[in-house]
Amino acid sequence: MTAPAIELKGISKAFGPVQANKDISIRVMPGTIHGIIGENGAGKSTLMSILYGFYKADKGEIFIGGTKTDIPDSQAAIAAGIGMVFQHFKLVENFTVLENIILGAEDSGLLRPSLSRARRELKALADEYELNVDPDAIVEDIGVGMQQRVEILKALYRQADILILDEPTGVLTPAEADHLFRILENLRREGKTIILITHKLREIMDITDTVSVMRRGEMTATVKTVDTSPQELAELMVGRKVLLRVEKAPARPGDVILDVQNLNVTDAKGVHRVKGISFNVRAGEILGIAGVAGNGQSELLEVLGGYEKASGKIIVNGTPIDLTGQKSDGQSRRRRGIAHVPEDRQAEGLIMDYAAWENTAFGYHHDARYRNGLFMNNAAILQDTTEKMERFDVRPPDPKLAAKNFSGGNQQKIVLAREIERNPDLLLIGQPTRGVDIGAIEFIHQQIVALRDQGKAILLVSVELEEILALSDRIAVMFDGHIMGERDPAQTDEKELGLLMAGMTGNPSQVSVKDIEENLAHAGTGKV
Amino acid sequence: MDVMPKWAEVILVPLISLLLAAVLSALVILAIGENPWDALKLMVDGALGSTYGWGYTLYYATNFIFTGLAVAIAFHARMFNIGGEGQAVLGGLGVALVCLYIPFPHWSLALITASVGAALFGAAWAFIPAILQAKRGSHIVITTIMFNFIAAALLNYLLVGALKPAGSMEPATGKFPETTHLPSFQDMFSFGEATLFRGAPANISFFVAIAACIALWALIWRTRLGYEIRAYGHSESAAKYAGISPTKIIVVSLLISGGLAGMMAINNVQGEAERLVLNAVEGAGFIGIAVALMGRSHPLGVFLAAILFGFLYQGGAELALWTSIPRELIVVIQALVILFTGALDNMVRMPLERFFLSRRKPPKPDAKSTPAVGTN
Amino acid sequence: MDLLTLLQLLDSTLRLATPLLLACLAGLFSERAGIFDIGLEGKMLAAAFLSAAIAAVTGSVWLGLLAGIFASLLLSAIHGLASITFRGNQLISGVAINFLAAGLTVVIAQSWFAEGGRTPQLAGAARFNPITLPGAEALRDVPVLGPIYYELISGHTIIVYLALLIVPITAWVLFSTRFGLRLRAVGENPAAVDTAGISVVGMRFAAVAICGVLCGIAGAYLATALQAGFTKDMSAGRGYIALAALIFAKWRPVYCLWACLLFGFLQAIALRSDLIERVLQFNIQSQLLDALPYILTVVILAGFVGKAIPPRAGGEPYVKER
Amino acid sequence: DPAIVFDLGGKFDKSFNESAFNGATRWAEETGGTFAEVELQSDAQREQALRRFAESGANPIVMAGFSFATPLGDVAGDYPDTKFVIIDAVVDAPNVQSIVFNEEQGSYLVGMMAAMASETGTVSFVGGMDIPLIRKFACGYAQGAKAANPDVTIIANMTGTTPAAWNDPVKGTELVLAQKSQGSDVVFQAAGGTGVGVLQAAADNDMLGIGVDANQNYMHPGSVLTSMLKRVDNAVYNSFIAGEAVEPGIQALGLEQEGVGYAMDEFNAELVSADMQAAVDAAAEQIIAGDITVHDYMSDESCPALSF
Ligand SMILES: Nc1ncnc2c1ncn2[C@@H]1O[C@H](COP(=O)(O)OP(=O)(O)OP(=O)(O)O)[C@@H](O)[C@H]1O
Ligand SMILES: Nc1ncnc2c1ncn2[C@@H]1O[C@H](COP(=O)(O)OP(=O)(O)OP(=O)(O)O)[C@@H](O)[C@H]1O
Ligand SMILES: [Mg+2]
Ligand SMILES: [Mg+2]
Repeated sequence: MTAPAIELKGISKAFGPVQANKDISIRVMPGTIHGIIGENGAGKSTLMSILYGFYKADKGEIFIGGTKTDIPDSQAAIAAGIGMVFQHFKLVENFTVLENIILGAEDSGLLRPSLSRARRELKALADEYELNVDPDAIVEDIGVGMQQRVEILKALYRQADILILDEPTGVLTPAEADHLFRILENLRREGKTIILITHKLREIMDITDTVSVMRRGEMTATVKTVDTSPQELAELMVGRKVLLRVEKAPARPGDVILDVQNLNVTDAKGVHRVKGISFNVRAGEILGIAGVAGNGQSELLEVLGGYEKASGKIIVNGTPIDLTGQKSDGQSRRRRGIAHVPEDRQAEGLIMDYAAWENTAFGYHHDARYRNGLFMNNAAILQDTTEKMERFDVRPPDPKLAAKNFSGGNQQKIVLAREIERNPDLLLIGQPTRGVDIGAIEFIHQQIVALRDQGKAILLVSVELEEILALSDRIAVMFDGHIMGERDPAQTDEKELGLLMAGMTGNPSQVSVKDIEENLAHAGTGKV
Repeated sequence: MDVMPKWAEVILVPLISLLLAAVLSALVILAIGENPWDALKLMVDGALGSTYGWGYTLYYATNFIFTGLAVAIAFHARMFNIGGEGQAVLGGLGVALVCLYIPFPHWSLALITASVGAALFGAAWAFIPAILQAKRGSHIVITTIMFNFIAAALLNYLLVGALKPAGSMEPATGKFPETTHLPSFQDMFSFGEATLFRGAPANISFFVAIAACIALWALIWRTRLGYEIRAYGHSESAAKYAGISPTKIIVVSLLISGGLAGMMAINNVQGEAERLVLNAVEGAGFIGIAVALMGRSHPLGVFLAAILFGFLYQGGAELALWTSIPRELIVVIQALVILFTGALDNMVRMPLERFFLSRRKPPKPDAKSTPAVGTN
Repeated sequence: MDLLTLLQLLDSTLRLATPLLLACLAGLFSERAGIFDIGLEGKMLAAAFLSAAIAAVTGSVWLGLLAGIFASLLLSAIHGLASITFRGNQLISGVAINFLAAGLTVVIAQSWFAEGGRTPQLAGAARFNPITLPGAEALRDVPVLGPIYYELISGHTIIVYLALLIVPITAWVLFSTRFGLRLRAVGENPAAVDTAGISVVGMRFAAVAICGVLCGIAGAYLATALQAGFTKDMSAGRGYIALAALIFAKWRPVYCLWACLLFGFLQAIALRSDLIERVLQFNIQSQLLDALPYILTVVILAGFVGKAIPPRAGGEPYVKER
Repeated sequence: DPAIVFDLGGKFDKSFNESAFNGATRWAEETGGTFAEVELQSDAQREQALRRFAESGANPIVMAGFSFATPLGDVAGDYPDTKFVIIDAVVDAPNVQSIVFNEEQGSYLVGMMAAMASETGTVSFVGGMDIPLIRKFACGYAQGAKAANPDVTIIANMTGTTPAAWNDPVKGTELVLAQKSQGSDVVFQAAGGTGVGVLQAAADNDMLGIGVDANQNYMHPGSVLTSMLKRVDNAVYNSFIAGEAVEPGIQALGLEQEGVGYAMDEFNAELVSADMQAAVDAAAEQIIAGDITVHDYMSDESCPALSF
């Protein structure tokens, strides 16, 4: 029997008080694709970063090709033939592709010979694996999909036999993801070993040979993919039976609450992010906005939330709002009945060092009921928080605990409680369930639907197509700052939406990956 | 979860850092051939052994309270105002103009007006760096350093020119009129025969400084503005989301900061020198950094740290007077305090965190977690 | 203004620009690697002191130079420890280093030499003396070029030529070598460097050490070439001006040269207010001239003269695990 | 015991303060007495130092430098039983003796020597901080130079306008180089610590320097033409000798009282010819006799021989 390409034994790792990995063991046979699946925060990235020498494990052993190998740093991992594409790319943004490729793998003290060799090899690799990139492009000028290619090429250039990909499809359109999977299959055929981290069950089922499931820092199971089902994997991930569908009645749309006309947004760097879009949201309906991250959805939310400037027209409840940033800001939007659950609760929705009660007033601290002349009415806020925490089942129900000490799901509940309880006319909600376990997802989805049923207008932005499909009453797809089209969720599918996400309309079967690639590269979508 | 209990973070870390600074300072004294213990005794005696010593200690402390608060409020907005020096210089200018050109019937009016003048001038000097930071992203640290130099040049220009009385050899304004002179501790606390604080420069500004501590505490922890400043300091992106204007916070917090730094001038310019001289600030703007760092940006902490530095200053002056230890030793101590409490605090914190982590009880079994299902 | 006066002015510019240039390039290495350094001033000062002290004691300026570099390296090590190892605040560390140098130099000088915080005057081999370049005397009388060669180009101390030489070397190291690539990368995205199998800590310490060496030379130049001994606070804000020049130069080596020459020129002209008056027919306040580098820096920082974008990871400690 | 407070340059500044220090040590050596001393490190310490000494019972308290005028004015009244001696400034109080020097007279003499020693016909002056006292030096120097050579060109520069100008040798050096490029070959400095750089630069550039306050001829033998002596040492010595009995009031020390003069010793013997010395000595006698009056800049803030 051949030795496993990788064997981890008893790996444990704590970040301060957080036990990210607990006594994890895993074996991956050469020439296979091994999936690792788990909730956000389960410890997948941590485990792989340990294998790649980025973090040092507190305990445990690593065997590569059957021999015990010490991997104190990434240098050692590279020497052992391991390459890793991180969830958040590790590229020097203002270097060229070529410079990024050779960084750390230079041949000699002088750059010139390394660069010319790398240029030659890059061409060979590109041809072999259909991984075309312009070697002289500056990394920050190319799209995320391209950047991911650079990361893969970096690993291949270092002659990796073992390739780790951490959630590679999060930034890709479905078609791009398909292309990536074809490349991975090619690599497997050549005998390379691949570890694929994802939390998308479908991807696991499609491509992996074996799959490991992680939950709360522990490895709960490793099974052959053919022997399992999505339902079973989901249960292993969460630890109990889960409902994968949202129950909801048909929408009864009312008046137009939000009317956006010819909206344009240019970001601080001068990049045109939102390009003349128009849409509306009615009372009692959920408009879902789908799209690959970085296609202008975030900017759209920021403008609606009142913290970016824009041009065009936004009409709420029949009255236009000022977009120049002069007369209207986040505060006045709130007074106009717009509530906003931001995409990133840790960076935006909460002050992590503030206690829960302080966070409950966040954004509403000028409200009359939280105010006491110049001062804040802390007693009133505390009281309010206690009630909200109870209604939303926030655990632990301690209003004086700092936000950073709540788990991801509970943090999101604090934000939701604050925004929903405002009884807004319009709720903006971005990535409502990112980093939240399935139990909490159910709860959050129910709250959103309940709000809709109270006749509120809801604008939902999510990169999770499943979530969009499950919640929305109408779906708009954004690509490169445009709205590619609107679809009725009952009459569309992921394939069609995926194509729109890549900026294309038409018959899915006639579009080639090459076209999609070109389109995306052209869009230069930038941010992850 | 917080690794360390709050008291450890707030008290233990700065205290150990301070201790390290003290040990190193003692080594320096030893290295130049003096006895650190004797030096300490001399310092304690000179700074705290008499009302005269206290009069100096509290005088210096008053300066440092103002500049320490100035740095602290900026720290709350995550701004590093190292321009306290220049702002205090300008504050002095404000005080001088008020005292020289407005006839006052009584010192109390002079104090109020001069405080406003000092705060306005100090704030004005912070305004340009603030607005450049807010609107154009120019790094506040660099611009405030530059403004320190520019302030020095400006004051120099005025004191050898327009503000210098004819025939005077010094670059200084003339004496302020009698009615602007503030009551010193000697005036305030001498009863009958007993003359306390004789000749010491501590004056009523000390109480203004205490009032400033209390006001700043209320501002930071009780008002909506303070809430916004702290929120911005913790997370700029979150502040933007909440509709808190970064421009407003940066500008307002630095105006307050500059104003506080400027207000130091009521102590040293109006209270002590009673005229404006070059270099009246004597580095107090920089001491403010050490004071704010040690005081963990809390007004009470700033107050205590300022007293400590007042002691170091007065004790150091006594050392310099009576031994061959140069006064620069104080600068060394100041540097070590900044180094250990500001830049090297992780050196203290990391082992402490490990200590507290190891002493923690094992976590209660998580209610949500269920036993692992099937391993291979 | 006649040629000779102009040459004298430029000559003085070159002398005064040299410490700025060395410190500026020192800052360049450090900041390109992501370590902001407002402690240039302190390092220069410490180096000035120890170089003068050792030169005075041994009579050898070269030993002095080594000692100066050593002193500066010591402070660099503290800065590295604080900002790299213990991930402290780089600005605060820099401030502390400046104070440490300002205090310690005087304390030690006083206890060592008892001359009021000064070192003894240096003479002869304890100083860097001007070198006359070959042919300078002979060519002296050739019109125009002769005086330029004799007055301006020849007759500086070796450090001046060294500083000028370090400019192209820096550019070459930064942009044409492996070390330079990694150094720039670590200032832009240390995680990229780390995952490429290069030690971030190692690279940053290397950069900080180079910074120390260059600051050491700058300080030694102050005390043993420009001056003949150490005096209290003799760096006189040059570290900050170098920092300003670095921003002005947008962290590029050749621009650093021009920026430092400009600031050196401003310093030189501030010494010759008579010339300004003669040429411009009106008087400029000397205080304004003194403040000009600082005002210029603010204007540049405000982005009115092209935006200066610092290395992206600059000022941030590289934190892998919270 | 008597006490002395030195100004910011410190007692080893090789000029003013050092001269004062020498006077005090001479007294200590001769009488076997002891004295308290302090070197100031900041402006704020002035008053503190005076009070500390007064409180500790020192008497008299001598302070070297005009910057003490204002603090002494504040302090003197609080300690009526203590005698204070201030050098270089006048403070009007019943327990204060003010000692001033006729620097213009000494400067006149070295100005003559400079003009006679110059081969280029251009001589120069580097002052420290631009204050009337230093202009007084420059003015006397210019008058002397003009007297020895009516065609002489005189260049005068001040280092700065703040106390920092007393301690800026770099600038001193650059000023000398600038003056050299304008033809000067003899430079007189009255610039405190800056002067160290001035003399150094003169020596480095084949010029002659002229020292100030103390005898600085030894600093660069063969390159320092002479030094304008200002006998601060004598002033301190005499005050210490007088002890508690120093007389309040103003004392002006000129050539006649040997308060000022020029220095001759083995270090400059070869630089000063017998003719030069004779001419200078003759001028000195005439000044003492009142045949020559040297204009004092501070009397009317103007100078007949030099425009600033
Ligand atoms: N550098 C770090 N410092 C401190 N804690 C960390 C660090 N990285 C991760 N953690 C914590 O460790 C736990 C596991 O994180 P990890 O990134 O491995 O999860 P993951 O399974 O990859 O999740 P995701 O699906 O969100 O990528 C989380 O609680 C996280 O907050
Ligand atoms: N970066 C971090 N630093 C400190 N503590 C953290 C960090 N990340 C997570 N934690 C702590 O770890 C615990 C688990 O956090 P995590 O977000 O992984 O929870 P979770 O298991 O995903 O729960 P939920 O289902 O509610 O999202 C929380 O109690 C939190 O306090
Ligand atoms: Mg992950
Ligand atoms: Mg979670």
